[in-house]
Amino acid sequence: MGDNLKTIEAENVSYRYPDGSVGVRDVNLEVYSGDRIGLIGANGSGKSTLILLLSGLIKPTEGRVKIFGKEPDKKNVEEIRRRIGVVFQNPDDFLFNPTVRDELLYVPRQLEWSDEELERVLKAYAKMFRIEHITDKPPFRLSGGEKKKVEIASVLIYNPEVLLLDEPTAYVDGKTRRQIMETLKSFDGTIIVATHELDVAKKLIDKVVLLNLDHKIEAVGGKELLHDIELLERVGVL
Amino acid sequence: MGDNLKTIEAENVSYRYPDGSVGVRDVNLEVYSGDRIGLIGANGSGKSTLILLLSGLIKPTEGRVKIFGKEPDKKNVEEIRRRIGVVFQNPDDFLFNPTVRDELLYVPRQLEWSDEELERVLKAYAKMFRIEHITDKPPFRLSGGEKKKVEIASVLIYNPEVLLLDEPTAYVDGKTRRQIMETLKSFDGTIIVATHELDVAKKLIDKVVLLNLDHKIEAVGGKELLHDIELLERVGVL
Amino acid sequence: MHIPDGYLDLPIAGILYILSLVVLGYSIYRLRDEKFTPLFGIVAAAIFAAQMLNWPIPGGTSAHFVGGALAGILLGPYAGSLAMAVVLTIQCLVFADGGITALGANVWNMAVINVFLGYYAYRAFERFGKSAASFIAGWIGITLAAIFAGIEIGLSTSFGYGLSVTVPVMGLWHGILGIVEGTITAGVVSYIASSRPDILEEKAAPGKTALAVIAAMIVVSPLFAYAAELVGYSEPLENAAEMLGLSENPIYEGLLPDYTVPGIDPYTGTLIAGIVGTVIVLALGYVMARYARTT
Amino acid sequence: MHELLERTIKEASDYFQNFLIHEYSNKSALHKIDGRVKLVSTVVFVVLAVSTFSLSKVITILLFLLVISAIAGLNMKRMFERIWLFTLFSFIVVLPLSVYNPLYGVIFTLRVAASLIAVQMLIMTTSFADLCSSLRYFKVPKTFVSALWIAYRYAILMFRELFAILLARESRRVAKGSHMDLWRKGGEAVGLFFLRSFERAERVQLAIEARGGNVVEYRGKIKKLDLIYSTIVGFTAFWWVII
Ligand SMILES: Nc1ncnc2c1ncn2[C@@H]1O[C@H](COP(=O)(O)OP(=O)(O)OP(=O)(O)O)[C@@H](O)[C@H]1O
Ligand SMILES: Nc1ncnc2c1ncn2[C@@H]1O[C@H](COP(=O)(O)OP(=O)(O)OP(=O)(O)O)[C@@H](O)[C@H]1O
Ligand SMILES: [Mg+2]
Ligand SMILES: [Mg+2]
Repeated sequence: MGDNLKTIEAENVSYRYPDGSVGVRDVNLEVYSGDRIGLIGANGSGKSTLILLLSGLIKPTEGRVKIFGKEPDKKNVEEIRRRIGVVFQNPDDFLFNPTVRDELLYVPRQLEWSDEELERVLKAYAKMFRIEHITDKPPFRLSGGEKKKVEIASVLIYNPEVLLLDEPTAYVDGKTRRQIMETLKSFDGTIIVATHELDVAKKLIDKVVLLNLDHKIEAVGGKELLHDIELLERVGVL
Repeated sequence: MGDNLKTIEAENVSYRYPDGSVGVRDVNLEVYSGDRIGLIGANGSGKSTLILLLSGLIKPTEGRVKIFGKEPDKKNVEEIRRRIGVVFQNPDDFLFNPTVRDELLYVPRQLEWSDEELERVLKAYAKMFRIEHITDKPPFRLSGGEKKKVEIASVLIYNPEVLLLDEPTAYVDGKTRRQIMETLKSFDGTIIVATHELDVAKKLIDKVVLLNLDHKIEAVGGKELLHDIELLERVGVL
Repeated sequence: MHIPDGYLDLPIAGILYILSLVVLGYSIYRLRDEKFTPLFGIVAAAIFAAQMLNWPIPGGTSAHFVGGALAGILLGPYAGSLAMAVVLTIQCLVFADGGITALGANVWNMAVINVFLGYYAYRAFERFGKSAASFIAGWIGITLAAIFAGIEIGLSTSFGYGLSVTVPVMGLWHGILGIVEGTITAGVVSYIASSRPDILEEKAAPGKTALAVIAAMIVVSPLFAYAAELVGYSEPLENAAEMLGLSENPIYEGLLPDYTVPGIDPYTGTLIAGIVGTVIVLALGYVMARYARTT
Repeated sequence: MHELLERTIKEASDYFQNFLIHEYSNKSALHKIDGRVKLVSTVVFVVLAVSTFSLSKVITILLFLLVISAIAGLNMKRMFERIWLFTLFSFIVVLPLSVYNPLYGVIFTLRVAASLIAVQMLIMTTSFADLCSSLRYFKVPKTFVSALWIAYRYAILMFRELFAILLARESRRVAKGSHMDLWRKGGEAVGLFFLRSFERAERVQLAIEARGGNVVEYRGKIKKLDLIYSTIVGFTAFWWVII
């Protein structure tokens, strides 16, 4: 594949949190446009950290991350934000607007969509995630799963090219899970998803990045890795 | 069964949040000692609210909840807390101690267990949940799944008679999930668990309380309810 | 220490608005390229929360933790004064704590005097240890801010007490409360120094000229307030009304010819005017409420 | 004592977190009026209220404000709940003077009450986001408005965190603690709370950045309803002048 199709590239990336804990260690990864990658690993292996690194929201303490061929800086940050959507693991860290409506329209308003357009997408996504009845509530007054739904909806709504999803199906009910899976399957951009639900992963992805308890990449491969019980047990996933 | 075996009893319980949103409506429920109840319902149906009500942590706005035969009040509140363990849906709402060690030992210290005893249980539970390496970290600096593990461990550690668990298996990896399931299966008290993972529920419970989108109880019954696809679809669970 | 609406004469309130805007404007100018850190938000939020505990003091306004010095120490004088100004604005617009017309004065006392003074007191005494320095900063900041608040309300004729009451009352109470303020300031600063020392790194200080100007403004602000009081001694709106000759020749005489009917005294006239006005407002309000329902 | 303290803080944090988010179960006519119009009207009302000591003018403004609020459908009981404290407080503050000059005490207190009502009419009907965008419209610098926005958001976050912590403590309080604990652990708990909120705020900041940073801008036009309201405000000012 040509270099121009590389969406995100991590070179020898390590990240240490301010208190000295290691988030990830020595990660090398190339993400090509159209990839559907599953980040799999035990608790604390570094999936969420890696998602934040790949989105350019935090800077590696060692190595570098290139997004769309460039290291993120002040000049291209807006473009990156427009093209990459990130769903955080914990919706409480993510939702900050006064109402669900404002939450959903946060990015579309910045993109200066017309009022009719705003109304239209708001309606469509609220309907899709069955949150019409709570659009006037403040997000922190919602149930756990409602928060997650709002979070996912407010990223999908502006249709980014690359989706970085951290546990998109945790806390949500079966019906919503099916809805999310369908939406993601018909999404035609790049997807990187961190999840513990292997059946979700199996349905969605075509490439697996397996992190081990040393915060390093243990293996990269196709879906068949998810059937390698011995390997999965070794890294603490099963 | 005799009245003396009723662990928790809800009579016409409704709860409205301060902003006027309905949490649950008209709930009547009897929990007997040794029951294993699954609270099943779509997002926003009221499972978490019901858990808080049944634990006596919030007071119903209508109706009443009796725990161990009495309405919770100042005199018996410590005893109730001692005998009922609550795992919150969101571990961030649960963890407040300076370190994981303090978190785990929060209740045992209040119970004035001996120092050796404290060391012993700390070690045992840290090992069981594979969190030995993080016992000195502040809980708010953990990964999502690590938080959930610490949360569950700090409730199990003091061995309450009744466990109220809100989504105990969300965010945790496969290995931990197995560990949790085993521990809960061999637990010999009363369990009430709210979950979206029907396979978890099927393995663990013997009674189902199904909440609908009107925040009312739609059905109470045995495990077979979880196979009633038509019913589950109607309440938005599938 | 928040001055509510109705305590200050408008000219004084006005002059303090201008003074505050100058300093705040300069702070914002200095901060123009900087991003707000979460620290800014959390310090502002924490001070906001801590200020909610307050109690009234007769002869003055109210007493509570202010936190201006703390904001100055943690954020530097510019971001610190902005944080305090923001807190005061939220309190005014969300809790009705501190008046809208008095906002300028409140910003002047708590976001300028308290922050800049607290910050420099801290810097000046830092070599004696962080705790001691922040205690002094907290104490002196709140006490002086309170004295200035006392001067402002004391000069105002709307507020029945004179300077001889307001200044000692405000100064004394806050001098005592300042001990608590100082202790808390010292406690927070030393906790942060031990757990996240990076937060306490040297903050950009104003240039010498800017500092001298701000200091001079603080010193002469009571004179400005005094001058403003002299100029606009009686109330401007009433002046305007008088100038238009309205008071001597009320318009409602024309609107309400009945008023001139002999035998009805001025009080009854006013009463009738009040009733008529209320009826008109009622009618207009009714139209509004009806119309609102249709939209 | 320490339990009482904890309970009080818990109730307070719950109260503030609810208070800060303006929720409108029943919307009044004033809710529909443009934030900018309401902001200007509030200033007009307050200035009218505090720039006179004429009893008839003060009563006029007070009466008009009450009439407008009531007919617009504001919850008058809640309004009263929100203003009585500061009103009483002002009354107490000037009480020593009122002994010699009762009329002064009455007028002073009524002026304060009228200003408080005027401000409450704004607060009870306008969301904070609306206020911010109105301030932007009046050319208040962006830096200041973003700072307002951030402080407000984090204040909610902190009260929420505080409430969660206290509920969690309650869920595991199995013995009555000692008073000494409060002093030994109290300071540490406050510091920890600060740190935890701060790090949470850092993560929320990432979320804000992930979606393009801070924005507070105004959109929306003045509607006919706003003109009707402006007329009412204008009329109030007019009557205040002539009475
Ligand atoms: N703090 C709150 N303030 C106001 N309303 C709330 C609050 N928490 C929850 N609610 C509302 O109460 C209802 C029940 O919420 P609850 O959290 O009990 O649902 P749940 O069944 O646990 O959902 P989930 O599966 O998403 O966790 C929902 O409609 C929700 O929007
Ligand atoms: N804010 C933080 N400060 C310090 N260390 C942290 C912080 N967040 C995470 N860590 C540590 O970094 C490591 C990686 O955490 P990360 O959240 O990336 O794991 P994860 O793979 O997403 O786990 P999970 O499946 O539980 O979500 C863990 O060891 C964790 O303890
Ligand atoms: Mg994670
Ligand atoms: Mg829930």
